[in-house]
Amino acid sequence: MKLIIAIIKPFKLDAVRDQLTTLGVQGLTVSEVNGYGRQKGHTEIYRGAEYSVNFVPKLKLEIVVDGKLAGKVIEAIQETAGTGQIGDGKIFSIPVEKAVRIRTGEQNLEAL
Amino acid sequence: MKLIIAIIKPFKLDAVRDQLTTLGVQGLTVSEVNGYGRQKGHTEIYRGAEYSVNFVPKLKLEIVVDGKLAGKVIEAIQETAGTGQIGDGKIFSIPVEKAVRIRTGEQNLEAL
Amino acid sequence: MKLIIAIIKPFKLDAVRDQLTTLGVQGLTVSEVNGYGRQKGHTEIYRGAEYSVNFVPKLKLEIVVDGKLAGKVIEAIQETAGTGQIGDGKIFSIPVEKAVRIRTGEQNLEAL
Amino acid sequence: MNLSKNLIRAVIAALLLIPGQALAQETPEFASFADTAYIFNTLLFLIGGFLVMWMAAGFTMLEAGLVRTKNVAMQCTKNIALYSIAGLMYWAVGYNLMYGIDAGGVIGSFAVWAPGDPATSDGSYASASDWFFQMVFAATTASIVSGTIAERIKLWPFLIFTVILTGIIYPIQGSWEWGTGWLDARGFSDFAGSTLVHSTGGWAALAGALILGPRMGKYPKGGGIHPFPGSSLPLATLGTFVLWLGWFGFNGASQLAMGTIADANAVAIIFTNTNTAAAAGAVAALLLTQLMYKKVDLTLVLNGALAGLVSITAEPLTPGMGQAALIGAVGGIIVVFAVPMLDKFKIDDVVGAIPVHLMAGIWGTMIVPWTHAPEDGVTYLEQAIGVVSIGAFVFTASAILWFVLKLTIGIRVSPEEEMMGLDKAELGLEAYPEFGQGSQRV
Amino acid sequence: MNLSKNLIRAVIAALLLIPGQALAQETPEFASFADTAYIFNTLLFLIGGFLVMWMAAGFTMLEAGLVRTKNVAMQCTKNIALYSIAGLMYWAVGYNLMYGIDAGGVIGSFAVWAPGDPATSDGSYASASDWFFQMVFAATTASIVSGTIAERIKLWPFLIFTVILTGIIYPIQGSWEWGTGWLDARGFSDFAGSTLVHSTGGWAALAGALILGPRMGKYPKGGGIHPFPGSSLPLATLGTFVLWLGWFGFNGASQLAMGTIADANAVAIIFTNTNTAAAAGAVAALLLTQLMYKKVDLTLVLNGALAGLVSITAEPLTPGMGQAALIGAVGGIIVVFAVPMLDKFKIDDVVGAIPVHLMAGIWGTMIVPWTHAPEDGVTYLEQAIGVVSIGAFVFTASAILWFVLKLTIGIRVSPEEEMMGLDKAELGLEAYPEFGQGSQRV
Amino acid sequence: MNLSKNLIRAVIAALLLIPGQALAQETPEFASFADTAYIFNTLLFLIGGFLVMWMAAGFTMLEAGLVRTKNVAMQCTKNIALYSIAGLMYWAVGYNLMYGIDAGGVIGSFAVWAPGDPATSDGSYASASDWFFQMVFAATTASIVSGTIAERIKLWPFLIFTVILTGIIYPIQGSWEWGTGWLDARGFSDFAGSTLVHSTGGWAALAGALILGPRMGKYPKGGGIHPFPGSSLPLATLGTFVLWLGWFGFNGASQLAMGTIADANAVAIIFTNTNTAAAAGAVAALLLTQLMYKKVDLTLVLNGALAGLVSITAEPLTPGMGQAALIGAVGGIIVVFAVPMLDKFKIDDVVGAIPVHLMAGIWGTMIVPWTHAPEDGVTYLEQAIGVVSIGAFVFTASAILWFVLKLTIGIRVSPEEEMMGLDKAELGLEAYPEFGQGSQRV
Ligand SMILES: Nc1ncnc2c1ncn2[C@@H]1O[C@H](COP(=O)(O)OP(=O)(O)O)[C@@H](O)[C@H]1O
Ligand SMILES: Nc1ncnc2c1ncn2[C@@H]1O[C@H](COP(=O)(O)OP(=O)(O)O)[C@@H](O)[C@H]1O
Ligand SMILES: Nc1ncnc2c1ncn2[C@@H]1O[C@H](COP(=O)(O)OP(=O)(O)O)[C@@H](O)[C@H]1O
Repeated sequence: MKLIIAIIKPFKLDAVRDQLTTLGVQGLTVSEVNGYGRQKGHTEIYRGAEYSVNFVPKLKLEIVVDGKLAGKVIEAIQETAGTGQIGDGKIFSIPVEKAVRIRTGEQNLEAL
Repeated sequence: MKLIIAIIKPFKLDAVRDQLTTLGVQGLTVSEVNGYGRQKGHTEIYRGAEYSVNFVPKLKLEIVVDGKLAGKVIEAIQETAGTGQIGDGKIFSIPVEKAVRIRTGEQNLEAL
Repeated sequence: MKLIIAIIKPFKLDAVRDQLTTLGVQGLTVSEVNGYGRQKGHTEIYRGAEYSVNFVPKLKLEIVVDGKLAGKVIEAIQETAGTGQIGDGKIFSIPVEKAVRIRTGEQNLEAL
Repeated sequence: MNLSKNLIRAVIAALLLIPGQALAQETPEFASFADTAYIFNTLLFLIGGFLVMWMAAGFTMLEAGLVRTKNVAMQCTKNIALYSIAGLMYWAVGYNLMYGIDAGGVIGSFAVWAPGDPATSDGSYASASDWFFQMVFAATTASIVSGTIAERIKLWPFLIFTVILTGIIYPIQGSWEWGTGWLDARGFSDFAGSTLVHSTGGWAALAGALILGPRMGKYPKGGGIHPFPGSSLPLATLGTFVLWLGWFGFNGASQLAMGTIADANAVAIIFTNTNTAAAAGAVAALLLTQLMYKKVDLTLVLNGALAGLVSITAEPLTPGMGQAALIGAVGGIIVVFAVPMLDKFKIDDVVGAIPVHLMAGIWGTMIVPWTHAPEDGVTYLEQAIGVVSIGAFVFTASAILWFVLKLTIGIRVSPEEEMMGLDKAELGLEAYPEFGQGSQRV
Repeated sequence: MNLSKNLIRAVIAALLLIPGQALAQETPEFASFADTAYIFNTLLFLIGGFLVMWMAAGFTMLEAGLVRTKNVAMQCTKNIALYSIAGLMYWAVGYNLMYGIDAGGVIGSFAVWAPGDPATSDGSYASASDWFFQMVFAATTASIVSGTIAERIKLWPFLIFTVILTGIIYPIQGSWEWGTGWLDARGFSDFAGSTLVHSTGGWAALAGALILGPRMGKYPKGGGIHPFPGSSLPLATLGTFVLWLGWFGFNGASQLAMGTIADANAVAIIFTNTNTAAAAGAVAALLLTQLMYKKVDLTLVLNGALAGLVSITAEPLTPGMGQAALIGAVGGIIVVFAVPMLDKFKIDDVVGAIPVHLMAGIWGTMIVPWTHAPEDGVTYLEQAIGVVSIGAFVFTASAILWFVLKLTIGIRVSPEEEMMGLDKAELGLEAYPEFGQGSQRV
Repeated sequence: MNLSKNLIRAVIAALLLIPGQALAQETPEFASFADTAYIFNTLLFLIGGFLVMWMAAGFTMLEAGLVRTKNVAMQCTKNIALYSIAGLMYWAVGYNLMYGIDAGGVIGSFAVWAPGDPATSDGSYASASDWFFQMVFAATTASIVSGTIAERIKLWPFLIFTVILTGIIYPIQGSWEWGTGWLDARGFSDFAGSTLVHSTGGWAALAGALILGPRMGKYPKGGGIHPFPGSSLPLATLGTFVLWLGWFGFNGASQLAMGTIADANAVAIIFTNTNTAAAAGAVAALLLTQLMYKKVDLTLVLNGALAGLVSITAEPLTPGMGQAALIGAVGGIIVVFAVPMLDKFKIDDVVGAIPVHLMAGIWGTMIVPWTHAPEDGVTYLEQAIGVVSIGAFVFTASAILWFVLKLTIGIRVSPEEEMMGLDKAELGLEAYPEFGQGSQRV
C-alpha cells in the first residue's frame, strides 16, 4: 500500500475527487495547508505598510491505496489538478505497512 | 519507529488520548481534516437550493512510537475510537527512519 | 528522498523557513496542528469553572528533500526552531518513494 | 411624503383614532399645552420602544456569542422568531389580557388589540405608542428564556412556548401589577419590570432548564464541570452594549410620561441611575472575579453589567446615585456567585440568564422599599408577596407547558443531533460555513 | 458648550437660515405653539434620519454576512463608500433635482443644496433636518444595489454607478412623486418608498445582475444550482435587526410631522404597523420554509422580515393591524418563492435584494388602495402606472449606465480575481486574515 | 407603570430636584412655554447621551476588529470596564471638578455629583440629563486611549489610568473651557470637543504609546514595518458606523438646547455638517489610498470617516456644507499620511487613534476661525493657545501617570504573554475558542 500525498490548488478538489472515484478510490482525507514554493505569494498593503504573504493556501490530500493502483492514482491527480501554471503542487508517494478500518478491524487492502 | 496515522471521529479524541497515555505514549499531534469515504456527508438547503456536503469533519492523529509498541497502539485506537458505525475512520502505519527532539537534540526512541 | 516532518512552535516559522532556503530547500508545506506532549497546556477559567486545555498550538512542516540533504535539513531545523524550553517539538524523517510536480510531470528530485 | 396628502392622511388618522379630538384638530396648530404633553408622552413611548426593540438584537448577539459555533445559527433563528411571535401574539391576545383588567382583578379580557381603543389610553398619549412599548417588553421576556435553554432544545417546541409565554403567561402576571390588578391594589411596586419582565423570563427559563436537563457532557459522570466556552466573545460584548443602550428606553420610558418638568426630571434621573447601576455591576464582577480567580472573566463582567441593570429596574427613580451604585454592585456580585452555584445543582444555563434576570430581578424588587419614604407604602412584605406569587404562577405555568410539550412533540433533540449541533441538525446549514472545518472551504 | 457663546451662535444660525424669523427670536422663549410644532417636526426628521443612517450599517452587516469570506472586506468597503458618496452627491445635485421641481413636472433643477433655502422648507421644520432625512433615503437606495451584485463587480465602476444613482437617477424618479411631479399629480401614492426607494434600488440591482452575469460556478454547466453559503449568519442576523430598527425611522418619520396630536397618533400607528408587517413576514417565511423544505432557512426568515418591512412601506398608516400583518406576510411569502425562481432564471442575487426590495416593493405599492377609502383617490391603475413608469425609467437608465461602464472601464473582475476573492484582488487585504488559512497565523 | 403611583413619584422627584419649581407643578399641565423648552432641552441631552453611550460599543467593535485574534477578548474587557469606570468616576469626582469652577478659573471643586445640585443646571434642563451627557464624553476620551496601546498593556494599569483620566485629567482640562475656566475667558472655542475630548484622548494615548513601546516584532531589527492585520474587518466597519451614528448625538446635543426654533435649526445644521465631514473624510481616504497604493485600504477609509468626524467637532455649526466637506476631507488626508508617519517614528498605534483623534482634532480646532465672522472673536492665536496648553497639560500628566505605573506595578505584559496573547495570558480565555486552532474544537 502507498500513501499518496498530493498538494493541490484548492479549487481543484472536486475534479480530483471525481476522477479518483472513477478509479475506484473509496476514501481520502483532506487538510487545509499553506504552501511555500516557487509560487511566491503576494504583496499586501495594510495601513500604508507593504508586506509579503509568503504562503499560499493549498489543500493536502492523503490517500492510501493499493500499491498496484498507486501509479494510476498519481497520474490521475497530475492530470486533473494541473493548470499548467506555477503552484500547481506536488504528489509524493510513501510506503504504508499496515492499514486498519476502525469500525470492523479489517486490515490492509480490505480496510481501504 | 512507526508513524501511526489515525483518522477518527472528533468527539473520540479524549478517549483515545487517555487510552494511549496509559500505554505510555507521551506525545501526539492532532489536525483538523475533512474526510471523504463511505460515510457520505449530508444534504443542506440554502435559500431553496439543495446541495450535498461530501466531506465530513474528522481528526487526524499522528503518533510516532517505538516499533514494538505500534501493534498495541493500533489496537488501542481501534478499540477506543470505534462506535461500530460507518465513518469511524482508519489507522495507517508507516515506517519512520529518524526522530529528533528539537529541544535537546536527542534522537530516535529517546526523542519520543 | 525523505519527507521531513517537523512540529515546531508557531512563531519559529519564519526563522526556520529562512534557514531552509539558504540550504537550497525550495518548497515546503505548513499546517496548523495541536500538540500533546510533555508541555502540558494550561488551565483556563470560564464562568467560574476551571478546565485544562491539553493541546498546544503548533505548526507542522512537511518538507520533501533529497535524501542527501536530509541530515542538514534536520540539523537546521533543530537549530533554528529550538528555544531550549519544553515543547520545542520534534522532527521525523520518513522515506519517500516518488515525487511528481503536477505542473510539469517532472519526477523525483526534479520535482522538488 | 406629499404634504397635502399627508394632511388628509393625518386627519383620517385622527378620525380613526380619537374621534372626539379630531374635530378640534382642524388646524395643524396646537390647541393647548395638554397637546404638547400628549406629543412628548407619545415620543417617549416611541423612543423607549425602539430602544427596547433593539434589545432583541442585543439578546441575539449575546446568545450567539455564548453558544458554541455549531448552534449559532439556531440561536439567531430563535431570537428573530421570538421577537416576531411576540409582536403578533401581544396584538392578538396579550395586550388586552394585560391591560383589559378590572382594578384589583386577577385576569384581563380576551380581545384583539386595535389602536384607539379607549380602554388602552388615558388620553394623554397615542394608544399605539403605548402598545408598541408594552409589546417590546413581552418580547424581552421571551428573549430571556431562549438563552438559558440553548444548544439542546428543538426549534418548534421553543416557538410554541414563546407563543404561550408572550400571549398568555406574561400578560396574566403583568395584569396583576401594571394592569392595576390585585398585586397593584395590595401595594406591590415594580417600576420597570425586575419581577414582571426579568424574573418572569427567568422563572420560565428555570422551568425549561430543569425539564430539559443539561447539555450532554456539561456535567461529566466522573464529577466536575466541563465548560463549553462561547464561540465569539466580541459578539457577546456587542450584545451586552446593545442591551445596556436599550435599557435607557426600558427604564426611562417606564416613567410613561415626559410632558411636564417633573416627568422630564424623572426620566433624566432614571437614565443616570440605570447607567450607574450597570457600571457598578460590571465593576463589581470585574473586581470579584479578579479576587476569586486571579483572572478577570469577561463573560461574568458582561453578566455583571446586565445584573446591575436588572437590579435597578424595579426602582430606577427614587435611589440616589450612591444607592443606585450599591444596588447594581450587589447585582454584579450575585451573578459571580450564582453562576457556579447553578452548576453545582447541575442546572445548565448557557448564558447566565437565571442569575442575571431571575436572581438579580428578585434582589432588585426586594430592595425597592429601601429607597422609598415610608409614606409611599412600599413594604418588604408586599414586595415578597409579589415576587413569590408571580414566581409561583410563572414557574408552575411554564413547567406544565414544558411538560406537555415534552410528552407530546418532545422538546429535546437527539444526542446525535446535539453532538452535530442544532444548526446542521435542525436548520441544515451552518453559521460560519467557511471557517476551519467548513465544508465550503475545501 | 459655552452657554453664552451658544446663544450668539444660535442667533447667527437663525440669521443664516430663516432671516425673517430670526428677528423675532430675541428671547429664548417660545413665541407660539407653531414654534413647538416646528421643533417637534424637526426632531422627528432628525431621529428618523439617524435611524435610517443606521440602516447603512445594517445593510453592511447583512451583506458582509451573506457573501463568502473572501469578499467580506470588499463588501464593507463598498457600503461605507456608498453611504459617503450619497451624502456628498445628494448635497451637490440630488436634493434640488428631487425637490426643486414644479408641481406636476418631470425634472427638477440643478443646484447645490444649502440649508435655509426657502424652496426646501415650508417653514414648519428646519430645512437641514429635512435634507438629512431625504439624503439617507438616497443612500438606502444605493445600499440595495450593492448586495445583489456582490462578489464579482469591481470597486470603482460600482462607486461610479453610485454617484449617478444617488445624484441623478434616484432624485429624478423621486421628484415625480415626493417632489410633487407628474406622478403625484396623477394620484400615485407611495408613503415612505416601497417603489421610490426599494423598487428603485431593486431595478438598478436587477439591471446590474443581468449585465454582470452570475458568479462563477453558481450555475454549473451540468445544470443545477451551486449555493455559496454566507460567511457569517450572526452578522446577517445583526444586519437584519439593524434594518428593522432603522425602519421605524424610515416609515415613522415619513409622516413628516409630529407637531399635532393627529401626527403623533399617525407616527405611533406607523410604528406598530411597521413592526407587525415585519413580524408577519418573518413568521410567514419561517412556516413556509419549514413546510417546503422540512427545515427552517434562517436566511429566508431574515429576508422575510425585510420583505414584510418593504411591503408595508408604501402605506404604513392606513392599514389596521390585521391588514398590516397580511401585507407583511405576503411579502415574506414572495421572498420564499422568488429566491429560487431567480435562480431558475440564472439571475444571481447574492443577498436576495431583488425579491426583498423590488418584488415586495411592487406588492406593497400595488396593495395601497386596499386600505384606503375610495374618496382618497388612490387607485390600482395609478399605482400600476407609478410602478411601471418608475421601473421603466430606473431599469433603462441603470442598464445604459452599466453598459457604458462595461464597455469603458469594465465592470467585472477577472476569473482569477473572482476565484481569489475581491478582498485580496482589489483591496490587497483580508477580512479575517487570521482565521483558518490566514497568512498571519502561520 | 402604575399611573397613579407615577404621579406620586413624579411629584417626589420634582421635590427632590427643583424644590422651587415643584410647588408650581401641582397639575401635570404645562405652566408655560419655558417648560416646553425645558423638556426639549432635556430630551436633547438624553437622546444625545444615549447616542454617545453607544459610541462605547463602537470603539469596542472597532478595536476588537483591529487587534489580532489573541487579544480580542482583552480589548472587549478593557472597553466595557472603561465605560463603567467613567460612569462611576465622573459621578464621584469628575463632574464637579469640571463644572464646579469659577469663571476664568483653573481648577474646579472636589465634590460628589448629585442631581438637582443647583450649580449644575441653569434651570433650563434636567440636571441629570446634563450629567449623563457630560459623563459619556469622559468615557469617550478613555475609549480613545485603549485602542492605541492595545495588545501589550496589562489590564489593571490601564484601568487605573482610566480612573485618573476620567476622574481628574479630563475634567481639569475640560473645566478650562466648558467649565468656563481661563481658556473660555480668553476666547478659545471648541464646540463639541475636537480638543477637549479627542485630542485629550489622543495625547494620553501618545504618552502611553511612547512609554510602553511598540508591540514585539512590529518594527523588526532589520528595518521595515511588520503589519499585524486586524482580526475582523467587518467588526471594525461596524464599529465605525456605530461611532458615526453616535456622533450625531456627540455634536448635535452639544448645541445644549433645542427649545427654540433657532436651536432646532442649529441642531439640524450640525447633523448635516457632521455627516458631510465624515463622508468627505471617507471619500478622501478612499481616493488617496487608491492613488498612493493602487489599492483602497478599508481600514484607512474607516479611519478617514472618523477623522472627518473629529475634524468637524470643534465647530459643526458655522461651516457651510462645502466648508464642512473640506474640513472633513483634510481630516481624511491627514490620516492617510499620519498613519505611516507614526510608523516611521516607531510609535505603534494599533487602531490609528493618534492620527484620527489627536491630529485631526488639532486640525479641526485650528480651522474654527475660518468659518467664524471676525466679530465672533475666535482667533487662530487663541485656538493655538488652547491646543497647546491642553496638549501640554494632558501629555505631561498622562506621561507622569504612565511612568509611575510603569515603575510601580509595571504596565507591560511579559514577552511570552504578549506572544501568547493577552486573552490567554491575562484573562485565561479566548475570544473565539473554537475557530481554527481552538482547543475546544479538537
Ligand atoms: N519540497 C517540498 N516539500 C513539501 N511540499 C512542497 C515542496 N515543494 C513544494 N511544495 C508544496 O507544493 C506547492 C507548490 O509548489 P511550487 O514550488 O509553488 O510550484 P510548482 O507546484 O509549480 O512547482 C507549494 O505551495 C508547497 O505547498
Ligand atoms: N483510502 C483512504 N485514504 C485516506 N483516508 C481515508 C481513506 N479511506 C477513508 N479515509 C478516511 O477515513 C474516514 C472514514 O472512512 P469511511 O469510508 O467514511 O468509513 P469507515 O471508516 O467506516 O470505513 C474518511 O472520512 C476519510 O477521512
Ligand atoms: N510521539 C509523538 N508523535 C507525534 N508528535 C509528537 C510526539 N511527541 C510529541 N509530539 C509533538 O511534539 C510537540 C512537542 O512535544 P513535547 O513533549 O511537548 O515537548 P518537547 O518537544 O520539548 O519534547 C507536541 O506538542 C506534539 O505536537
